[in-house]
Amino acid sequence: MHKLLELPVVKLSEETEKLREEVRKFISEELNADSFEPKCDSWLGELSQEFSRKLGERGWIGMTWPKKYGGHERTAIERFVVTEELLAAGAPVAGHWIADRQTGPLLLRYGTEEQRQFFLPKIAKGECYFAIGLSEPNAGSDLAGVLTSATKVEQGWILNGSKLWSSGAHHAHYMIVLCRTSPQNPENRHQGMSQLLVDLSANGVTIRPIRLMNGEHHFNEVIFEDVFISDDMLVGEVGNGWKQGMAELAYERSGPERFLSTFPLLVELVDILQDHTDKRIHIEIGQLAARLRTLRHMSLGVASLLQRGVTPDIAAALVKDLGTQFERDVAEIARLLVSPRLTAPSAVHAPTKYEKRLAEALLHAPGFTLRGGTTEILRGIVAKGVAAR
Amino acid sequence: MHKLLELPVVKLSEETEKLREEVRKFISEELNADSFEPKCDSWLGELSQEFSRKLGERGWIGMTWPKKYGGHERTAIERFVVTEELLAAGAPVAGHWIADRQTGPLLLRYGTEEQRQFFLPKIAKGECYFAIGLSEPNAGSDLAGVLTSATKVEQGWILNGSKLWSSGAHHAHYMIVLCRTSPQNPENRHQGMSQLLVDLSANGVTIRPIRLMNGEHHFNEVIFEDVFISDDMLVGEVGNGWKQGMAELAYERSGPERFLSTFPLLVELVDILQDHTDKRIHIEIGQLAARLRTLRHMSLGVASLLQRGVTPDIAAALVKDLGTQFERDVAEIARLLVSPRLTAPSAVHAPTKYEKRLAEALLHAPGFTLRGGTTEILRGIVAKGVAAR
Amino acid sequence: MNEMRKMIIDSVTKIMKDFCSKEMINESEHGAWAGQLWKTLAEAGMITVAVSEEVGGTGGDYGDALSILRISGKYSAPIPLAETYMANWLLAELGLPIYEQPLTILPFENNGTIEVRRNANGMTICGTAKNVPWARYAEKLVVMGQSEQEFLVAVIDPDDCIIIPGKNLAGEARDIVELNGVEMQDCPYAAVDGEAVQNKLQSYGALTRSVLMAGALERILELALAYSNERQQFGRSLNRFQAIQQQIAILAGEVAAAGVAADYAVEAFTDAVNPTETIVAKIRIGQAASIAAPIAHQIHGAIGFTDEHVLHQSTRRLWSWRDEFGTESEWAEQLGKRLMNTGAGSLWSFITL
Amino acid sequence: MNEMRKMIIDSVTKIMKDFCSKEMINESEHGAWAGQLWKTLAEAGMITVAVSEEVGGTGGDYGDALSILRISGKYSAPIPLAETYMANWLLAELGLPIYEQPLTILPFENNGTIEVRRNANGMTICGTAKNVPWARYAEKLVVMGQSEQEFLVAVIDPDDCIIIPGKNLAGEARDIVELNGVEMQDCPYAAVDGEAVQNKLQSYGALTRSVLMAGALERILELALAYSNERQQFGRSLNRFQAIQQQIAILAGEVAAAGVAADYAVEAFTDAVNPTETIVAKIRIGQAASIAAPIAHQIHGAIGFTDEHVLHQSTRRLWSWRDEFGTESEWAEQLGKRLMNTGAGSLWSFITL
Repeated sequence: MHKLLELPVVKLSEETEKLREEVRKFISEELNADSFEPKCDSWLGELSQEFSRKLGERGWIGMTWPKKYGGHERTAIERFVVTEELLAAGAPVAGHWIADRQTGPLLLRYGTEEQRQFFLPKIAKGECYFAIGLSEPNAGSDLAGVLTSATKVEQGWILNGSKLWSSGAHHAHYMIVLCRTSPQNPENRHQGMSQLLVDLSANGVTIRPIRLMNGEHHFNEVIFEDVFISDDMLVGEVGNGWKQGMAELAYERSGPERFLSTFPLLVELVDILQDHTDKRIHIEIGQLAARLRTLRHMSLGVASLLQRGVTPDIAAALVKDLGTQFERDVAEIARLLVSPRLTAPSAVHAPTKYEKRLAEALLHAPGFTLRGGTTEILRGIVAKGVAAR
Repeated sequence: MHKLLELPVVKLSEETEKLREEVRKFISEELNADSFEPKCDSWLGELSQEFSRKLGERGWIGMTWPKKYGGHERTAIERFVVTEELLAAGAPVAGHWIADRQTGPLLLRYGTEEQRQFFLPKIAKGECYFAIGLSEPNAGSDLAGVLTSATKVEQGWILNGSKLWSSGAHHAHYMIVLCRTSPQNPENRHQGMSQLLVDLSANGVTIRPIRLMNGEHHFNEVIFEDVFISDDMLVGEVGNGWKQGMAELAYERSGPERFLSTFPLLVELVDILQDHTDKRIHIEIGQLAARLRTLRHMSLGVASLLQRGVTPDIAAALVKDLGTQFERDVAEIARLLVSPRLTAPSAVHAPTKYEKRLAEALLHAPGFTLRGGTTEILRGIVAKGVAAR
Repeated sequence: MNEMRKMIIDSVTKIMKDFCSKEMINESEHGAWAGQLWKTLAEAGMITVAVSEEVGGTGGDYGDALSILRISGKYSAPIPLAETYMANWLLAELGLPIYEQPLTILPFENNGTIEVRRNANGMTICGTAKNVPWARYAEKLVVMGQSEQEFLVAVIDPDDCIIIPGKNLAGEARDIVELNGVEMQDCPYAAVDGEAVQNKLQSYGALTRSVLMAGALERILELALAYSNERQQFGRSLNRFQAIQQQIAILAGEVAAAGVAADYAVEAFTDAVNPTETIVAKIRIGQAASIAAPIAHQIHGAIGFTDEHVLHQSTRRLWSWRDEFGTESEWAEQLGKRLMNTGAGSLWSFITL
Repeated sequence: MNEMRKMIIDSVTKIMKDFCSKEMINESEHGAWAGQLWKTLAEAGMITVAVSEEVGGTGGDYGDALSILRISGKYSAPIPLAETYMANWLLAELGLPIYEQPLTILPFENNGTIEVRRNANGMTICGTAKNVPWARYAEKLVVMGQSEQEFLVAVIDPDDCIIIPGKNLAGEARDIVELNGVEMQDCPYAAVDGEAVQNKLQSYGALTRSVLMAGALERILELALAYSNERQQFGRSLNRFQAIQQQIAILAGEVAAAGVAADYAVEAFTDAVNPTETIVAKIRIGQAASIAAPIAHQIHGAIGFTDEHVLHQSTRRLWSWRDEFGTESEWAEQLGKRLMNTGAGSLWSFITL
């Protein structure tokens, strides 16, 4: 097998499976208490402060981080298991998601000791949320187009510009902003960027909703007008922002949120088809299940490599590509198997769960293959990677 | 609708439908007489001199050409109808195919009066076959890489080089060879090419088989070693070869041979499934039928525009892309509906017709999206075309 | 295309472009009624097309009406034009009065049962229908009900019903209509062959959705071409990247195929009732919508699914319309069954029919 | 992976690379027997792997054998390695003698019925089996037959049968074997639970084909990467065109997925009988083959489907193996039925099992 595509077979220990059972028990209790309704894409848009806090209490945020920062020194595989259980259940995890997934690792790698001590314990408690501060109107797939800039002043920086697509910024407490700290250099577009940690309640920060096509508010434009950032809020080194931002992006890929976003729909589909014995249904469900199981094994393999300190960029990009195609296919196959207009008896006025999950899946689907690196960009990375070896 | 994508609705006249009935009657007689077995991709590889001659007798070759050259001055639509009937029947038309489809039109457009008078009547009789002389080892998608060259001598040219993929060259009488008549100009790679009409039985011509993966012999390498070509065999103008070659390629696209190559398999599939009442079978067959019917309407629209003197390059490229995907999908859907290993009762030793058609379709499929312009090249043409408008 | 048709198309295109702004459609999705658009179309005689002048229609043929509908699909016009055409065609055929006001039809796609009951005072209509298009804005409801003896088509007043608002993925009104003993004495009505009318409505419905989708597909191609030309990435227009070009070509292919399928269905409908072309169109255009919408979004990037942009006004309609009046699978099943019944020997005749 | 496994893989890779030249495989497809390859593998102890040393095998585990098979799939080795492994595993389990010579099994995929008849002289075997892999080169045939009372597995001599040559799309021998009353007195045989053995063979078969395909998929990716790097068009390497890069990435994704699916199936097989992973593998790898083979051909252009090139030696095997022992649809139907029976609540448990 091509070296960059090799993924290990991961066997979960009994202890890990015990952890899974704990998570399942917790979820089942929450469901029984009606604390949430399972939703598609819940990690993007379903936020519950209470739910996040409960996860924090159970030690399921910041799981892999050092104990001295409020973490729990558990393995990446254990984190994987907790994450996949929450996503499969469509649980409201959007609040702490970014902070847990990428802010924590970024601060552990590049943050100052003070930053770590200040932020990580709060994040791990499920009480401190972060928003991503990478994309801009003219810097999406091409992050080198970042124009937000910070000017050095005494004891700090003055930040001006705006960030786009910042999901959850209207709930988040902080954002790590990729910005220019030196002017653009056309010869090397990646130079002169840095990352600053911005308090979203600071003076000069305006958060404007960018509503989705279905009217939902998850994304925002965050505008910075002469926001003062003190020196101790610089993350990593001045000028190293591009590299740090790329590292941050890599944390975004290949996690279970790249193939489970529409799993709650698949559950409702199987449920609604329960009494049918059509060959076509069996074939479609069997094929989806085989794909999903293999995707999960691949994603688990990536997690296991990360655990060993390997950064399998190419494999992660592949899993994201395959996974997001799968997420979309679930919705497209569902609608052809069970046309939503035919599901509900006319006596019931509210849409069925199936109809709701299908609508969520269809309306969120365009984002799957764009966020965290577009399919085209990822495929370019993969092709160049495997060709170069 | 985007101007370049507009295709007219074509209504066939009663006269044309009468012509169709004549062709059907002829085919049915031939089938009853066991003169051929319907095969997939018959226009590439199934040759019958007798069958070609019979078509010539009936006036079904060179149909649109002037009567003075042995043609029949019928419409492009009438030619379309005859062609689609022959292809749907999987009839052995490979002998005269290239001569009818592209040599005739090329000579009518660029040939000398002598060339027309000499070649066209023979072609129309189904007695004179041509091979394509465009591709070379280093000139496939990129025809500007042609290296075969002709040096001017007294009263003619000396041709050296080789042509690749020349289907049917081992049966053909002539080839129109695209060659360099001036040295390559790196500034303008399309300059300095011409087309020469070569008698394949001439001294210095060697024809070597290039066998397909299944051992079939349709393609050839044709090698020219100091072959003398007299001046009167120059087609068109010296130096105009690139443009002429491109025009020739355009005749290759969007005909019914771009979506009917696997139709004989579809017929066998429907036949073998006759007694099944599975929803999945109905859906798959219904979807294929809807695609095919629409493809045919599109292709008919292109023929109708050609008839009016419009050259719908973009639409033709689209039809070829959609059509060749369809041809392949027929094979892939068939194998999943009826696994070939399960078809024949064990008492029968010979493969069933279904098995034979499926094998033909699967083994020929890789060629569908390459020949006549690869899918990637065609899509590039389409995208640039519609963007430019 | 004749001169008359061209004039109609030009005129409707102008009206639609004028009225169907991003804002107007957004407002409509949030509950506003596009009354001005309706009024303008009515004044231009575009509502009762393909109903003869003798019975009060504008005249013209089905092809004219369906061409108008295609433009309305292209510009996401938030009005029950398809339903009103369908209703008026049916009413005219039954010899009932036709209307210039917005109409709708129920039950929609057999989604619900409507009963006609006879009592001492005459007849009343009872039942509930789901997903009734635009019911809350309709000035008349065309209802097909079933009594013990027969089927009736009646025109009733929405004021006599309870209408519970709902919507499809595109934010188009798809309401629940409850009829709790609506008295029929003042309603125009006629007895009908229930199955025939149901089949006709299903076929009308599939065709109108096909034509609407063909229009919306044209739009998303236009938008994708414009965006990929304007948008710069890595220093070049998006449309100069091969990866994008390959997708544009696939998109263009689907849009072209949908257009041809719609044209043939409309043509066949004009000449005679030939549901085969309608079935083929609904299948092929449904496939096209399912392939094309994701590509258009992928080309547009994140901006395309924000409410700032117009793209999703078309794609959400495609996602709704492809399901209404039968998905591509449902129609393919019907077509496939027919083909399997007639057998392998007739397959080619079907393709060339 | 343990050291032993690594050594085996290295050693077999070397042997396969040495022997499986383009020419050797072509000759094999035209009827030559790759006896030298077989002999070399046998001398290296690679034939009776996963059969314990006590009964004459080389030892090692199923994982070792399946790793060898994957390499043989990668290099298109034209020998009945899968069938011989399967046959020896079955024979060893039944306490029958095992063999270092090429073996095959019939009926293949229940394709034919074999009867055991009792007469005065003992038992005879009658029947015809289609598509028997490599029968003409097998030195023993392992036959499952059914008598009135029971099922038997017997080892018989090919000289006692009529073998009619046939082949699959890859030119691999798939023969018809006719047994016209083969006498069993000198044959090793055992009574078996017919259904259990059939299920086992079907599951062995699906797994061996999955592993062979995973190997072939690795090969076509290697070939595509090499070709797209060497081949120049319009003055650049093919792999510098975005349109090609996008396809290479899809190809790589399918190959990686197939590899993982095969690894898990092999792993599960080593530990215990867990056909679920085998089913998942056959489905997923079948899908991968169906997506990957056309891409590899598209990248190679016309040269890839001429007999000059090696690509089709792998793609034709993929097209054959994806159908043998159950297509992805057939297995998906079985898996889907099981999932639908256990219900929505158990779906996630299945995925994480």
